[in-house]
Amino acid sequence: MTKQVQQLDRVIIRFAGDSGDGMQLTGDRFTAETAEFGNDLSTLPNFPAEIRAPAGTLPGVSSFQLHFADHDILTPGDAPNVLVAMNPAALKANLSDLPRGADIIANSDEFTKRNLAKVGYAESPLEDESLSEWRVHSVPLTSLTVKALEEFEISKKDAERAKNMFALGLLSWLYHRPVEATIKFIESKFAKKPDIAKSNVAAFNAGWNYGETTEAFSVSYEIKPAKLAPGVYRNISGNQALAYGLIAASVQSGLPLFLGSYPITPASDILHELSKHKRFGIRTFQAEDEIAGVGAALGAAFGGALGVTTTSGPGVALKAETVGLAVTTELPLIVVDVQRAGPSTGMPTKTEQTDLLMALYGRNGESPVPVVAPSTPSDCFDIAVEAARIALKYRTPVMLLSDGYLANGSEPWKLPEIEDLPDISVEFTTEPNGEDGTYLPFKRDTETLARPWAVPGTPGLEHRIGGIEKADGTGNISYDPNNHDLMVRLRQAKIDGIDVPDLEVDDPSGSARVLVLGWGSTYGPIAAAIRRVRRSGSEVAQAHLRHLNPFPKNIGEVLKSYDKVLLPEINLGQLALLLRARFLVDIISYNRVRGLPFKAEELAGVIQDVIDSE
Amino acid sequence: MTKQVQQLDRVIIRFAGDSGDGMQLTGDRFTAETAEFGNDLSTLPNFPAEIRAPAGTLPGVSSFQLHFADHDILTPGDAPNVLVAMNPAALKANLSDLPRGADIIANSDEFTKRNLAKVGYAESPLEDESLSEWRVHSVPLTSLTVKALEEFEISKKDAERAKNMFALGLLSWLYHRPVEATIKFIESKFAKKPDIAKSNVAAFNAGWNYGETTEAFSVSYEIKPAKLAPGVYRNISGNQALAYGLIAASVQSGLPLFLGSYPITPASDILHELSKHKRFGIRTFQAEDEIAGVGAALGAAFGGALGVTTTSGPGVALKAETVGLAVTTELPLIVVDVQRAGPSTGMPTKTEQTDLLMALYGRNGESPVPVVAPSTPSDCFDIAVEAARIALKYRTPVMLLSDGYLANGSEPWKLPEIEDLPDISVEFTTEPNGEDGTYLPFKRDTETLARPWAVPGTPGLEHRIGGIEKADGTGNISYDPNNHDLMVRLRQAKIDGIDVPDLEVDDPSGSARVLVLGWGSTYGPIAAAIRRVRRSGSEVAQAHLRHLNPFPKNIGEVLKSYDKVLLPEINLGQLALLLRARFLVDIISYNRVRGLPFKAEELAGVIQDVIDSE
Amino acid sequence: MNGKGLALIPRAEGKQTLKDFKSDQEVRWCPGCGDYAILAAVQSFMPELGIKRENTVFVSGIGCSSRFPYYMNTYGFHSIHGRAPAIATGLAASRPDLSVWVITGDGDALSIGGNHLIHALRRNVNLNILLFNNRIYGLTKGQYSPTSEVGKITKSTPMGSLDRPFNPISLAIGAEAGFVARTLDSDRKHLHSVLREAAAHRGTSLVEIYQNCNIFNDGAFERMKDPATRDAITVRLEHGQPIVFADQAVRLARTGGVEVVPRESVREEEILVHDAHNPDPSLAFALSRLDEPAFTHVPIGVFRSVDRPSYDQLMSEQLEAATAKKGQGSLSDLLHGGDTWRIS
Amino acid sequence: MNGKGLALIPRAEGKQTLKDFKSDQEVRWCPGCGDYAILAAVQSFMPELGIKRENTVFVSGIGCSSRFPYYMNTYGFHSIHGRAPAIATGLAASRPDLSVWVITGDGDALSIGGNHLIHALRRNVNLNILLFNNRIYGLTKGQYSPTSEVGKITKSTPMGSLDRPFNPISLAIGAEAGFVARTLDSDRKHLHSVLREAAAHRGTSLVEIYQNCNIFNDGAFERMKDPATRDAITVRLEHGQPIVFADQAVRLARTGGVEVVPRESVREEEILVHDAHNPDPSLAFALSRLDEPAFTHVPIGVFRSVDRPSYDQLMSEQLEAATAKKGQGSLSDLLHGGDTWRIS
Ligand SMILES: Cc1ncc(C[n+]2csc(CCOP(=O)(O)OP(=O)(O)O)c2C)c(N)n1
Ligand SMILES: Cc1ncc(C[n+]2csc(CCOP(=O)(O)OP(=O)(O)O)c2C)c(N)n1
Ligand code: SF4
Ligand code: SF4
Ligand SMILES: [Mg+2]
Ligand SMILES: [Mg+2]
Repeated sequence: MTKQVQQLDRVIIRFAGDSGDGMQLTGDRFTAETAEFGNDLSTLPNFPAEIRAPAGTLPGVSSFQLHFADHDILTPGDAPNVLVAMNPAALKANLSDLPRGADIIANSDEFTKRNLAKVGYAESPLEDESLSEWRVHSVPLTSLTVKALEEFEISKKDAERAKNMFALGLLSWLYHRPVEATIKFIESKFAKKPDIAKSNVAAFNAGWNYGETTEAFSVSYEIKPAKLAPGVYRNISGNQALAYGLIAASVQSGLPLFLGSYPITPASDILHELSKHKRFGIRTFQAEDEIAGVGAALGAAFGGALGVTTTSGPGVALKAETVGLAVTTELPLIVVDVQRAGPSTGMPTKTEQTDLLMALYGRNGESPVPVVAPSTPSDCFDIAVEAARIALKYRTPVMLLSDGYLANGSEPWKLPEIEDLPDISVEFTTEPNGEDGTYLPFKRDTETLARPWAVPGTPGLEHRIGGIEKADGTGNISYDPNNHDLMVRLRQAKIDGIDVPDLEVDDPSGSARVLVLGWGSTYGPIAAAIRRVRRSGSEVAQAHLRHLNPFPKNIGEVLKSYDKVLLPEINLGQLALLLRARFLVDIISYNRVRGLPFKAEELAGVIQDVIDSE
Repeated sequence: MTKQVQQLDRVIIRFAGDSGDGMQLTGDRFTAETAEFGNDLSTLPNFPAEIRAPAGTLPGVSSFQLHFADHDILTPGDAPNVLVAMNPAALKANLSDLPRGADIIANSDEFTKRNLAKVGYAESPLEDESLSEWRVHSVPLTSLTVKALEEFEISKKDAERAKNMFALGLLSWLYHRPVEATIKFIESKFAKKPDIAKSNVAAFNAGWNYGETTEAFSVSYEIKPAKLAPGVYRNISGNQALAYGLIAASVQSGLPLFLGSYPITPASDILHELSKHKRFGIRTFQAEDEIAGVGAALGAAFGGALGVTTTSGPGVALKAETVGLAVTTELPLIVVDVQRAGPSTGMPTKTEQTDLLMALYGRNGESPVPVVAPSTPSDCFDIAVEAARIALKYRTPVMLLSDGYLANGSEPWKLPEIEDLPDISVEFTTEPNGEDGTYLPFKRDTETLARPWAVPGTPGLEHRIGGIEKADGTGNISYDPNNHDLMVRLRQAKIDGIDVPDLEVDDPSGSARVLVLGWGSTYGPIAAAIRRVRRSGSEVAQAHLRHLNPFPKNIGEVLKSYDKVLLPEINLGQLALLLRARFLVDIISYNRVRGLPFKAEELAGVIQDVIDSE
Repeated sequence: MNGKGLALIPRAEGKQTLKDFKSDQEVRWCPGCGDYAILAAVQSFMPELGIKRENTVFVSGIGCSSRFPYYMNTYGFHSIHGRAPAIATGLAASRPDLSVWVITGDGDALSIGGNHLIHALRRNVNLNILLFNNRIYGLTKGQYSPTSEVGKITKSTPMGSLDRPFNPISLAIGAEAGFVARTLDSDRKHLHSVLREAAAHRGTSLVEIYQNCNIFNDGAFERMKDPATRDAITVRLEHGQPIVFADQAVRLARTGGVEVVPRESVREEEILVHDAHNPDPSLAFALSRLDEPAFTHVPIGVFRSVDRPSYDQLMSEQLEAATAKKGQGSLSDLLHGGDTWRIS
Repeated sequence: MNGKGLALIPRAEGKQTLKDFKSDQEVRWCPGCGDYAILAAVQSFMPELGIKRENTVFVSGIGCSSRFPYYMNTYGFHSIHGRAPAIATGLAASRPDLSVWVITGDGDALSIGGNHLIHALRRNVNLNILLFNNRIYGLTKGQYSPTSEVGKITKSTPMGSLDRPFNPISLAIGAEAGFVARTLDSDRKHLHSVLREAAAHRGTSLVEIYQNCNIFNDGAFERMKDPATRDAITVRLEHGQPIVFADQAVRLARTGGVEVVPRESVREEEILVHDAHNPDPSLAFALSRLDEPAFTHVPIGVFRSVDRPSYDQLMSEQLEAATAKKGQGSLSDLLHGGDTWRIS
């Protein structure tokens, strides 16, 4: 039977199943195949808060969404074209996101009375009329897998567990994905258990063959590779890119990296990743708590290391006092906050942009710090290098605000040329800078206002620093009122004077009247929304902030050159507050705090409304 | 010899000496005499950071300034009319604050070579011409005291230590203070050491007689009692008033007070004071750290107590995570921040207003809290009751921002009538509020949006709360995106909707074009400056914010009804940022971060400049 | 039963059953997690105390184990990471009529919360702390914890962990704990017996519960569960009883600690008789070192149970004494208490 | 001298003197404060180590004692309350060529900083922690501390404190410390001897120094200084020596701990010979309980000094092993290391 092949320009697939069903792995593999094939892509994993919630329940559903296309894309997509539902819970939990007419591939074996009851289905939706508006493909994935593996000497349980590979095979067929790498991957993953390896490969192939031979699927789809800029690409998640960026910063600065960290979702993976790279001289220290994590990083910085601490919101709160110490001792330090939904414990596995004001103001006293934020998963690499540049050049802690969406989402990343990476090397002070051969630890560079950095082990420059106010120059304890006022202003001026690139505005015609401004992980959804709006004939400008403190110098001008500025944020208007205060501009905020990224369609509507209301 | 008596309307005295010289006690006693006499007064103690810095050095100088008058006054005064200098260090450290022509009473016995050398005087300033612009009274205070006490069976050291009482006696004579209470005070203070008691009384009397009999002082001064509002008065410091306010809140709410605290300057005295009042059922708990302090207070609040924690800036930073938990569990809690100079350890004994933005934003996630701030030492009483009212009525943590200046400064306080204190009593929920007799811990009051408060021990209302996002109503854990957005907005709306009295504007003519706005402890200096400006013929309006979040409802209107709004703050413009963002008004900031209160004269100049530049 | 620990807590009127202590929330640990067994054990144990359910509060931090309060039909507070002992301290110190239970994990109690734990122990507020020790961070998906063995390979320590673990029993005894015990998730009877003594103890009691995390640290306590090894390594401590197990006995060692010797090789009088009430904690400490190297000999049971006044009790007494001496506080008297003057 | 603790630290070239270690800052403790004696002792001790002054760092928290680093002419970091062990850990773990000293007080180390302290001890980074124990909060003007005796009347406890103090030695041993010692501000010779051993020990060493605060807790250690009582209560521990003092001796007690008995009443072999190197900490723990009730018998000297690899050392070894196995990291290889594809 020759099957029909249809050309598509983009597809959004969501794999959904029980936490134990291996959906993240399945998604990862499909992503790898897709990356290899050359589509542009963007992913959105979504795991339950529990490690393994009870099987078959709604809270136990784990999903992975992948958007891929023959052109460059910006988000993991608003609404899936295809839902793979491994059980009734997966169907129920995801159905509301599924536009009418989308495909549903359901594992009919799992639609048992018991499983249906667990999620409150009286009858199987595969059998009544309730799914009539979707294209349902009922496939007995489990039994087909078990049957395909009859010949192997493995337990029934192991055979059943391979059903995700069957599904992956089927989907790989459906979308013409290259399969060799997946087969290799399975073989190496289970290298120590050859039976399991073989049976998983067999299940994968069986899935592929099932698509090819049965009549259940009459059409398969081709999505051409995307015409991306030439270069070498790899797929990368935000957390991994951030870890790589920190390693790059260590290499480019010539300073050993010291990470002091305490595990916390969704930041832990940066610790995990960095702990693998000891060959780079990287020391990772799992501390007893967040305070010790940042304290150790600061201690290492005092000793001349590139000190880094990684955490999420509640951890940032705990680190505040120590960050204040870094501010006043003017030591370089990178504080990474992978934001998650708050307040308090909040929803640890969900994303949010609600820590901006805490990053800026969450310390006692006038305690200014620079703040940067990446806009896409791969930008996490660049922003880490930028954070290090600022920290080292200006001797200051820097707050880096990533978030759960960037951290776990992935996209193809065009690898930078090493020689294009900035040189951020540091010269330690080794000679006295005061009169009579004295060392003045707070005698500043006249241009950057940075203080010198003499590390222990340097003869003749022995000195003491601390959290009490210091006399300008000497750094001795000082309670002099005028000195304090001076130091408060110098610390502020140093941060205000950081060299930050100008804000770039994307305004193709130059005649848009509405500017959409964003920061952090909203870049993708905003840009996708802008495309839609432009496609529908309206003019609109876009600008995205990566430097939240200080702002780019031209930002005031930019804001004032548009009639309206729309600022979507996944918070209640934190950046808006800062811009309003600074520039007295009546920013229009759009805020949704749902723990999820914006949808492009939603934003397109909002943008259009703002344009139309002119 | 009959001496001349001169009438004055106000005097500013500064007692200054070594930390060991008992200047705080001397100042306190003079204040008590002055209060008893019926002058209005205001005080400013100023201690060194060290417990006892080496004797005779500049860092070891301790001082106490007192301003008293025959009319109501607002500040401890800018510049002393009289400096009592117990040693060369005290003279040197304070001379620059002393206007030409002021009196200096110096203890000439201490102007020895050695002591002079310690502070870098080549020659005794009492003997060269360097003090010619002041009226210097060289008095051998130490030897006069020792001589006066010859008959007593005490050591020479003890005799010498009584010199502060001699000085107090002299000053009491000079300003016609009533002395009986001081004599009683000495007797009771040294009740267990009758010899010391008697000799101190003798020293005090000797000082008085010295003034009366010697020719060194030819004039004494009378300052009539002030015509204050009728009532019973006492002198009170901010920390004491705050402690009393918390006790009053406990009495008026009917809830036992539980204080969880960790010592820190300048907040510790609140802990000390409250720990004395166990008869009120007050439990004071000195915790292992700030986090445990606020945690215990929150635990007690869960149990139905009025939970309070007291600290200063670095402690607030540490408490952030727990305050976030209080925000999301919506439990009442009072967090007192007696602000001090930051960042980091900063200058612990100095004052500042730099924690406002931390109070508002120093937590992860959208985590709104109400913020109140007292304007004078005695207002600390009222603001504590107000903080409790808000906390209990709205079930929310409240940040109360006092500062070092209010905490240690004192003023006469007209005691409130108990029956005029607000009734802030609370009704715990004791009956189910849901269907089928269930209890919904997050079913809100429709007016205040407060949730019900059912405490352990209440049968049938067993329920669980926590830091993870809660479903509206039931309070069960919820990861539902729309619920999260709703809860974020409900928590915000609850705080935004707190009933706050309108901002009162003092604009006698109604035609001022400039408004001077302030918050917190700047009230006195601003009001004093306003008086000066008005006296010199200009019109200017004044308004002072006690509620920083939410703002009074009429504030936008008020701001917009003046051409210019001047906002002096002891920070780099924190309230200004909030107002600019909220009302897009171009507030004029005046900021000095010197660890000291503003001077009225300084502010008067600034205000005049703003008026003149119109 | 009703030891001093429950003396101030109102008694339930009717008889309570396990069902009374089950909340309506679906339990959401991984299938097979040791937490299930502990939950079931606690739920079945609570009725025995005979106190009012509404006067019972479970306070926890963050971690898999810290989900526990949601499943108990009592008052509950699922707080923040490491802070449960502090929060429970405020609650118990201000409400001596409550039975307050702290549920915590090895990370929660010993890593971020270590300070609150040791201070709670020395302070001796009336709390029962149940420390679920699975020797791993469960909720954050498997990093090593302060009780993980040296060389532990986890996501954060791919080449093995470097730091020596705490022995929670030794740490607690070093922190002046009055009551310290250890038990096992899978041994309900033993768990009950330890909970019983903990509840009866007035002051802070620490119960370490070995708990299997079958996802990230499966089999950590297998040697204590496997019938093949179990009896040879499990040392059951019972007050007043000689410490013997399998064919072994425990006696004082010359070098100050205790040692395990073949039972037959010692005289009866040489065998150590367990004295949990010994005011000197030295022997309890020595016993806590028996499982060095880990899992050669693991004592379970009550190591130490020594009476001393609880903090909440002393605090209440001070309030009473102050009131007895000068009467209840009067706000008016307080305000008028200093030097006052009248202006008319 | 140069024990393992200093093995990686560069040696000074010339001879150093006390003066080299004095900074130009005016010392600002209260006249008579015990901190002066300790400062003088440390300044006079440092030259003996023979290491480069610039490779010496003093890190402190906040408290009177924590002002210490300002007065040492070495590198110094006066950090924030309680966090010095954490900060020093990062420094020492990343710079094995430094001699890192932590200066802390009883409040700093045992109250707010308790968790960092116990973790530093079990972790065993190469640090020397000097805990100035004056049994009071000095800098904040005299509240009780976690080492104040029960019933202490202070500003925050006008009716007396309620909570049992920590015994820092017991706590440290319970926290798996490898080196634990105690000494006294006024006994310079003894102080030197203990510092010497602490510096020579590679890993975390904790030295408790009894320090008189003559302003807020004067005479706290008077019984150990007053010639009338001193010798009868001070138990000097010396490795390999029988533990005897005045006319008393220490022996193992039947109940597991140790006891003081008249020397004449015991046989020579019964007298305990101090073994600081005993891998089992039980006896060191028992010795730490000798001063119960407080100041009946106070052991000073090194309670425990046991070698085990230091954390920084193990960390360096992992870095070396990783590099030895696969070569130094290459950034380009790293970035190209995953599944990559080329678009041209
Ligand atoms: C302030 C803060 N830091 C870190 C975390 C992340 N976190 C949650 S639970 C946990 C450790 C859990 O381990 P354990 O206490 O042993 O509990 P288990 O899950 O093993 O029962 C961590 C690190 C957090 N929630 N809050
Ligand atoms: C975060 C924080 N909390 C509280 C304080 C106030 N504080 C400074 S030192 C100190 C205790 C000092 O006691 P100790 O450590 O025993 O040192 P000592 O002054 O007795 O030498 C306290 C509570 C602070 N500086 N920072
Ligand atoms: S991760 Fe481990 S501890 Fe957590 S629920 Fe699963 S099995 Fe239990
Ligand atoms: S207060 Fe006590 S510890 Fe502090 S410097 Fe003075 S005497 Fe020393
Ligand atoms: Mg655990
Ligand atoms: Mg102390």
